[in-house]
Amino acid sequence: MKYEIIFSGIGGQGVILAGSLLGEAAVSCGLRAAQTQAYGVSARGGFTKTDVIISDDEILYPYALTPDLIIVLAEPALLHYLNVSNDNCKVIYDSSIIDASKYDLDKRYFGLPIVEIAKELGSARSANILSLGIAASFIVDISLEQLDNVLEKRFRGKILGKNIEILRKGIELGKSVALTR
Amino acid sequence: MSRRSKEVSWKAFLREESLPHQWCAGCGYGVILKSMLYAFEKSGLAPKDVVVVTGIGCWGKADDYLYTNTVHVTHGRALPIATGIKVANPSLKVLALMGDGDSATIGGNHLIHSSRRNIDVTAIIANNLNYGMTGGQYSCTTPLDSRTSTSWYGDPEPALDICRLTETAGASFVARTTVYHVGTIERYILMALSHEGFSLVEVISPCPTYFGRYNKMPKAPIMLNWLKDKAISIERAKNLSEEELSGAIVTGVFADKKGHSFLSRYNEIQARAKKDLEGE
Amino acid sequence: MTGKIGFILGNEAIVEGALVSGATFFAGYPITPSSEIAERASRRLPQVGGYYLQMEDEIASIAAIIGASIGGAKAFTATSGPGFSLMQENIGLAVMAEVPCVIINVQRSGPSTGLATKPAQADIMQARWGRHGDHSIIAISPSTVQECFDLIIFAFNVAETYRCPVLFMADATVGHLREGCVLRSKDEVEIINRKRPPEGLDEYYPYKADEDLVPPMATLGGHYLSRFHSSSHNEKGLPTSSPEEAKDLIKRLYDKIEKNKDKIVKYKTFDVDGSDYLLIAFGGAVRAARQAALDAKKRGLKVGVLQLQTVWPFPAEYVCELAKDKKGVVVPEMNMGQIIGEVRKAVPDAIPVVGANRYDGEPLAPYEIMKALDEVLSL
Amino acid sequence: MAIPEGEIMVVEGKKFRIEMRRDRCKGCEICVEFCPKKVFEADELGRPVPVRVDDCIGCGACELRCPDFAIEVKSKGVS
Repeated sequence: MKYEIIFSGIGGQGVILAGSLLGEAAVSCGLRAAQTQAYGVSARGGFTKTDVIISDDEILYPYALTPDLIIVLAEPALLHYLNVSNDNCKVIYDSSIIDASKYDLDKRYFGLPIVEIAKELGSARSANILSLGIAASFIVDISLEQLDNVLEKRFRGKILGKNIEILRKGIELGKSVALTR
Repeated sequence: MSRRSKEVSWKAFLREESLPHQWCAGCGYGVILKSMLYAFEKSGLAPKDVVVVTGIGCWGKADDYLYTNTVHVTHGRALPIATGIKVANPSLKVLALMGDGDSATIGGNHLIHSSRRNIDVTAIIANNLNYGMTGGQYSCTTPLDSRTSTSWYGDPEPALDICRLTETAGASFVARTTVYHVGTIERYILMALSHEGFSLVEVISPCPTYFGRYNKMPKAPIMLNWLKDKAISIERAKNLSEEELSGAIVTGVFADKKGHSFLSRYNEIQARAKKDLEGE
Repeated sequence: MTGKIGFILGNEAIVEGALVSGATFFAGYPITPSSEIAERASRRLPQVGGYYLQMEDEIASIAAIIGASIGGAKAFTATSGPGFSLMQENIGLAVMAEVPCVIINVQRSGPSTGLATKPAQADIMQARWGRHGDHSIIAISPSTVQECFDLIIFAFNVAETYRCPVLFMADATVGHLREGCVLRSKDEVEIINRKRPPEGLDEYYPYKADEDLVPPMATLGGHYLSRFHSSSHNEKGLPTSSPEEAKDLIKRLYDKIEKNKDKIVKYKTFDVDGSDYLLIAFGGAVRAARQAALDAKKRGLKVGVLQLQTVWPFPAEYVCELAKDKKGVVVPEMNMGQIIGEVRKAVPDAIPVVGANRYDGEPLAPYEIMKALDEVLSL
Repeated sequence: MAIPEGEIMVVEGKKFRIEMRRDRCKGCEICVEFCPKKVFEADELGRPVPVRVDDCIGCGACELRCPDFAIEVKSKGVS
């Protein structure tokens, strides 16, 4: 098995963190993972993306060539992924902050109000963790236990509790849109 | 005169077989070297405890005449090399010997930051007011309007005051004297050697071959008398106006502050880091 | 940390490997894409009684690690393109004064400030020839996070063995790559420390080499007085302008690396036996090369990969041996073609050698290597 | 007064003995200028000759100021 997942957005949204947490959870489950990132000069605001490759075999090329899933958290990022070559790719964009009506998107694209849901759950800044959950629902071999573990290593106290809740909501959301291959 | 009867004589630090040295007739560097050796003797240091780092320039040849550990390096970089040696092995007494070009011109940035860092190194700057080794070009300490081989019509650039610069930047011991005031060289170097933190002694030295010759002082005695006339003690200078001090060489101890050397501060950092590691 | 698997950046693995090597001193100046090395070093070194010094520039950084190594520490610095350029003069000092140290260059696109956050492999010739004067140099290049960890230990080992600077030529694709990495402990790896002179010598000559052409390095403050010199010097460490002594020194500095090449050169091969074509790559480009070889296999082509873990000294004899029965060679590099020149010099003239190059700041992709392979097929 | 090259020239005065290394002396005339008793005079090459050694008061100024490690002043009776 091999998955190629991209988290994208603008700097400051924590997309790179989401990617590294996913990779770390995969490695904890005995899988291989490679996570790369591309970012501009500004730490805040510019286009940012991370590629996460997860496989049960050695990962050679560490960048996504035929992504299976792209999560898009900001409009500048969507512009990068308007012409995805892989027919089976799913592109999930945040419909609460991106007005997709001006783009001619095919059925591979669908919107989920990611930031809005995160906000409802008490933390708009945890949109990345919600995204992590969505992506995790996609990969059957990553256990919830290991995902919780990586969150516990990264967060403390109230924020940890909130993020664990948001992670679960993300997984549920992901399942609801039937992402599993 | 026979000197003090200490355990290690100043001669133990001198590579006598390398004499006569390569400095020109009347160059003050032999005097500074000898004063440094006297200070070594008085300090009670043994040759193996001392590391002398030299850069490039006439004063950068000083390591050829020393029986200490010596490290001869690239132009301008004696201070960061000395910094590395001292941090890696704090039990050593580390000196950086630099000329005015080495220390303040090409190496000026390191001089500022070694002062700010207050690294536990002793800098002995022999300032002959020009680049002697390459034929008498102007350096950043050449007095304004002086004639040199690259300022035939006068140096258009004002001179940098090394002591005021380093004192402002945070060096905790700063002193200046001249080769004319020979006894104070040894005294200041000795003070610098026992100082914790960055210590700097600047010695203005005659270069009759170039600077002197180009500026109507072709012989060492003339240059020494010129240094004598130009020198004003820091105590006296306090009561003089900027105008009265123009062109003067202010001598004396500019800074002598205790505490907060780089190494003592870093010990604190290591203690905090170890606590952090235990807490993990 | 024994055998712990970390999911870490290549840059972080470099620091962990350096610590296992026994490094206790880092001096550097922050620069993208190497800064995570400085950041991690600043947190980890004081925990183990070591030192992190943030210097005023890269010139001071390389100077400080040379000083620290003279002072007895294992020392390293990390930088990227512009900083690497600034370090060249003092890398020459480390060569001449024979001071072991490790310089990491996480290569980015250039020239000048170029594309600060984007990868390249365009400093590999600068690594070989960046300094003035005749000399040999050792350069090592990792292609995975695990190799960042393992090869930095190797880098320290060869630096200590041969009393020389070692250039660790990573690139942004590897430095900013997160992967699983086994963080081996000190007991699980071979650690080499510099050779010390025996006690009881009448006089210690700091530059008198043993049979392996490497002079033992005395501990400052120990039994012997020592001298280090940037200018042409004799065995005593005193400056000399004698043509014989100058020639002997330059020759020895060169030979101690070139004549020990078989111990310094490290490489990996993938499916080279019985292959018709050969890809020769180093660093980040290896990943694309291996993927391309796999893709080519699906097309029925037999393609092997040679990964140069040690790029300098260049294993010309081995490259020739490996390539001589192939139908063609492709050299993928994230530059306009640098190592390809060495490959061309090494392989027989009849064998076509084609480059697969990318120099726009984007990582080289497998399909670009495939295109170059197609070009070889068409010849 | 002819002083040989390459060896230590010892000039005895009443109270002090001046030892000079002509192989090291470069003839800068600092000792000539700064001796308070004007013990030295420069020869035609500018090199010092202690012509008035009996006037020496043993202040050590010449030794201290000599850049060439070429002069030592010793008290007589002290070896």
